[in-house]
Amino acid sequence: MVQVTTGSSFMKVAIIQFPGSNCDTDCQAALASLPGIQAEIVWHKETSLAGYAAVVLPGGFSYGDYLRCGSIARFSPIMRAVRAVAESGVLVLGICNGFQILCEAGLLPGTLMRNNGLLFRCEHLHLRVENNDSPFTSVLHQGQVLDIPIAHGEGNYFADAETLKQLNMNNQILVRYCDASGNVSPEANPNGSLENIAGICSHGRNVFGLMPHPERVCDPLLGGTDGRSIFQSMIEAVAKLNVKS
Amino acid sequence: MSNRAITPELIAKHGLSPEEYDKVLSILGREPSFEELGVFSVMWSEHCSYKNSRPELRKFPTTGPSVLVKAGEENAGVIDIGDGWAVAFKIESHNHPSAVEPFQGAATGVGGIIRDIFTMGARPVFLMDSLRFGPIEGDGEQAKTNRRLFAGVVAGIAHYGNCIGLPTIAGEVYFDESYSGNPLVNAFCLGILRHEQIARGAAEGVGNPVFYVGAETGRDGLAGAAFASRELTEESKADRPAVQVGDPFREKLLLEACLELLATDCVAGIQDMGAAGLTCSTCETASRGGTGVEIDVQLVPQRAKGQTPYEVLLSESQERMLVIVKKGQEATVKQIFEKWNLPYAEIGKVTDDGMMRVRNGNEIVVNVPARALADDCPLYSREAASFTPPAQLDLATVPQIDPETALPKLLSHPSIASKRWVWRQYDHMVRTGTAVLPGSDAAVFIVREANKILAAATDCNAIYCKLDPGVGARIAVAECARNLACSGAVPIGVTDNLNFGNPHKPENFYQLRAAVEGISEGCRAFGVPVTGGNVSLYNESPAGAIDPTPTISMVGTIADAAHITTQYFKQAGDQIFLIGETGSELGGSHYLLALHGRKEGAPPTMDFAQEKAIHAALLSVIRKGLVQSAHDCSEGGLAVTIAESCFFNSLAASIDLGSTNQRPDVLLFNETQGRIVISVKSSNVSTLEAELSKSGVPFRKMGEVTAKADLLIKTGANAYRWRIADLNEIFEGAIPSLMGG
Amino acid sequence: MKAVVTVMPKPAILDPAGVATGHAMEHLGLKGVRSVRIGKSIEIEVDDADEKQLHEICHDLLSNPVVEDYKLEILS
Amino acid sequence: MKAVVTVMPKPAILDPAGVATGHAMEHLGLKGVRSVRIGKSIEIEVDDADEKQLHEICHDLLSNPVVEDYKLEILS
Ligand SMILES: Nc1ncnc2c1ncn2[C@@H]1O[C@H](COP(=O)(O)OP(=O)(O)O)[C@@H](O)[C@H]1O
Ligand SMILES: [Mg+2]
Repeated sequence: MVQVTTGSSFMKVAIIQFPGSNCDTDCQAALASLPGIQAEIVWHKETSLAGYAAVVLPGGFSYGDYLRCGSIARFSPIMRAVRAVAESGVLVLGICNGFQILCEAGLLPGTLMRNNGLLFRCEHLHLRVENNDSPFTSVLHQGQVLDIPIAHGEGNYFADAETLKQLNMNNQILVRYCDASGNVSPEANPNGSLENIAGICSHGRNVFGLMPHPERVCDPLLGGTDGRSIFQSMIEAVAKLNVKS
Repeated sequence: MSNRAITPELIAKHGLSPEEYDKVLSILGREPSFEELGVFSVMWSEHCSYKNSRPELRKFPTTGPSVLVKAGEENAGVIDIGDGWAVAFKIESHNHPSAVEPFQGAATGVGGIIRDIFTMGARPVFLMDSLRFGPIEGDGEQAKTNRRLFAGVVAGIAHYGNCIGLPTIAGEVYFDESYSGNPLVNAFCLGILRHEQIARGAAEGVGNPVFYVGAETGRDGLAGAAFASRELTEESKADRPAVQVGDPFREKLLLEACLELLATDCVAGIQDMGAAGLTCSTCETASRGGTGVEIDVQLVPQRAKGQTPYEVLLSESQERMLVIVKKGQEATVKQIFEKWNLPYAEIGKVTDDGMMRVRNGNEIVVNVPARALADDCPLYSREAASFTPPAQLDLATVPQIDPETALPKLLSHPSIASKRWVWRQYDHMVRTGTAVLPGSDAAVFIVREANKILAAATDCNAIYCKLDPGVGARIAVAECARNLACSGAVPIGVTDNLNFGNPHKPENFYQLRAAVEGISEGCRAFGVPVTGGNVSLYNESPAGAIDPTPTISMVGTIADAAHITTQYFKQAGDQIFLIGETGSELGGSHYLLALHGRKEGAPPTMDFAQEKAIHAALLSVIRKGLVQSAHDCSEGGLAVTIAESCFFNSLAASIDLGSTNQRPDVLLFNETQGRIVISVKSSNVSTLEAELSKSGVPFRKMGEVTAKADLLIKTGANAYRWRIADLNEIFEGAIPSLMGG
Repeated sequence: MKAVVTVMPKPAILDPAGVATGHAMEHLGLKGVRSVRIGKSIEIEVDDADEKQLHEICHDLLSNPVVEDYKLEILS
Repeated sequence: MKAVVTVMPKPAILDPAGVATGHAMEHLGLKGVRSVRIGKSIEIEVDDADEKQLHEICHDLLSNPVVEDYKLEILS
């Protein structure tokens, strides 16, 4: 099902570079610090993602985020390919602006509105792992608390009631904002997101969008390594698929 | 040429003095055209020519073995950091535009300084900001305006920096009456490059084509450079259309395109269009190259219809660059601009006649010798008032306030309170290099691609500068260096932003001169060059001049990641030491200002020899792995420093200052320089004491870090106690509650 | 062809910017502010386009149907 | 009382959002997009206010006269 270059021990990851992406090289460096990953930047005008086992839509301000975050990027040429590989089961991870683009493109339900406090917020905060039955959270355990920073002005997750019900029923909500001891409370909600939602996956579970930035906590010198678990889960998920195929 | 008559009124409107106009006549040997008058006007504005400050700026130490590009040679200085890597950094003001339109004024200030850095061929890696506003407390109209300016400026910096993807990792914010109506917005950018990547802003190679790239030219900020050099008066409201709008998205594309372009071998010279736009960039590149440049305004990409040559030449539209391309390489250049979707045009060529020549199609509208235009502006040595150093404060006139009351008040003073409300709006982590986030003494940034660790801080206590400008400037340099030392860094260079009032007033000119001399002395003492900077004069509102504010930004390097140190106590049981000696002066202190409403007395003294010895001693014990935390004493004195060290990890301290015959308020809140509070594991205490004794600096054990609820400070028979959680809440809550969340 | 597109948050959606602006208006002395909603107004000048095309643009690009409604007015 | 305030960037002022959106519209197949300008549309419901007061609010709070123009329409 998934096309991965066999015989190579590398998992090839594409990091999409839109005009205005600015966490692309951060993601590349974070991924490169993990063994077994080859991370390549792919320009948004490309049209194929053949050969990549996973795709990352990094953070930033694609097209300046001018009209609405992610609203213009979703029409970039590469997005056709992203949609195609997502439908074929390839792992797609959208971080921050990447999450916004995935929502705008309809690859994930709902949308990200302006923070209810109206200000951009950059800070370390905590996430509770709500579900580890996904290729992005498999090395974590349910209820585990991660310290991963956010940096966004529009991360207020919203979906209509029916969608929200579906997300809960299908265990698509993978992480929620919480306090240091894991309580999901209104005080721990940095932006007004419904039910403290910080990240959701698709119905098929292979597309994951999250507002916090795991790539920023992959080095003990930079305030922690909790972000690695997300990438680690992806590596393991791809490795399993390779064994199967 | 435009046939508009050159009247004395028109000349005056262009801000040229009769003497300057005579010089124009003698350079040209004829009357200037209207366009030429505009060109002279902006090139000879204070902002571009430094005509009032240049003789002073020559006093700065600018050389040294690590200096690769000197101050003033190019857009920013460049300093070697080893292994073939270098940094380019600079600070720049956008005070007047920010007073008129805080959001766009601050945003375009950030955009401008970023362009200065990538013009050098460097990849920008981080930003800092130094801000001053009038008081933000209360319901008065002025307080409301000050809050609006503060909120707008911070949002503007956040907008530009966050969007372009550069972390703002440090800065400072002070609030004082003198900035009501005239806020200060100084932005700093640092970039990294290989030695061989240094790009020059010179028009080299006769016949080479001149390219324009970036945003289309509109009528933005028309004559803004001249505008920045005038006092802010009621009339400047009429200058309102002189506001530029920044487009960080375009700048991000321009940045990537220019760096990609500079990595090829196609570029003979490159120059950003900052203040004075196209005029300044053509004239300066020609002057630096010893060549001439000829351009045609009709070829310039334009946003608005029907712009005159005058408007195109003087427009300050943002996000534009001038690139001198090696002949024959045009195709590669075009390909890169097209990839990044940037408007561009070939607008002229390099000539050999030394002239800056501007055509409007077939007509020549400007024909001026470039070098004379760039360099021959009359320089002024203004009159400096004589200065009597202020008398020491008479302590008898200062009623004692109970420290238990005073400390919370100090911690809630907006100048001392936590600036989290500010830096939380800045993405301070993008580019994944920020090892010490804002909030500690100096920020620390790891440059991954170069495997180097940098530290940076920006400081200026303008109260000291107001009371004694020379001493204040010396302290600003020392405090920066001290903040770097506390983070484990050794300074490598300084950039400064001289913010002053109208230099025609002798007392203001004295302040400028004394500050430059004080900075020079400080830089010599620490052995660091001034790599560049910026001068902003005419910072006055109807109420008078601002307090002199010579902002210092200092960059340092840290040899080993193990040396990175923060100001926060790490664990209960660690022992607390004070390095340096506490004096008894309260002059210029925030205690005197915030609790007694007085800005007077003599500021603390600055002994560079002692200061240097203390930094060296601190660094040596940091490098030996003995130091858990280090935090210098600045505004608010010892008690504020100790409280701040408690916060981050929710610890407390138990301090005993022994018996002294000093007043407790003096002891706890005076601002004697050269003091650092450190904490040390108990097991390391004897080693530390031995090391510090060897270095000969004064130090004393003060107490220990505790996990208790209260901060306790004893002096002789007195004991003071504060709930640390309360202090923390006051410190963190002060600015958010004034700004409405 | 000239058109104006107005994009507003759907009635059921909380609009914190609108709420904050409403408070600020009361602070400035306006009494009984019941509601303030902030949306976008987009002026378009295009050489040729038919209404259907413009509706598509409004739906796909200019508004986010999850949380916003749009109104398209063709002026000339 | 109901009112709608439209706040637009002044004609001479750069509107980066409009420019980016215009490019996107062309990308989506619209031909000859001459100009796109993006401003705000603000719907206000207030118990009582006179027109003068509203103009003041528009000038002082809702728009930034340095870079924006506003239009006030009173609906009822
Ligand atoms: N405008 C700002 N932007 C970013 N960081 C800031 C800003 N203002 C203050 N900070 C950060 O807050 C901390 C305290 O600042 P300050 O009180 O000026 O420190 P110090 O007295 O040690 O110089 C520092 O880490 C500083 O970098
Ligand atoms: Mg300090």
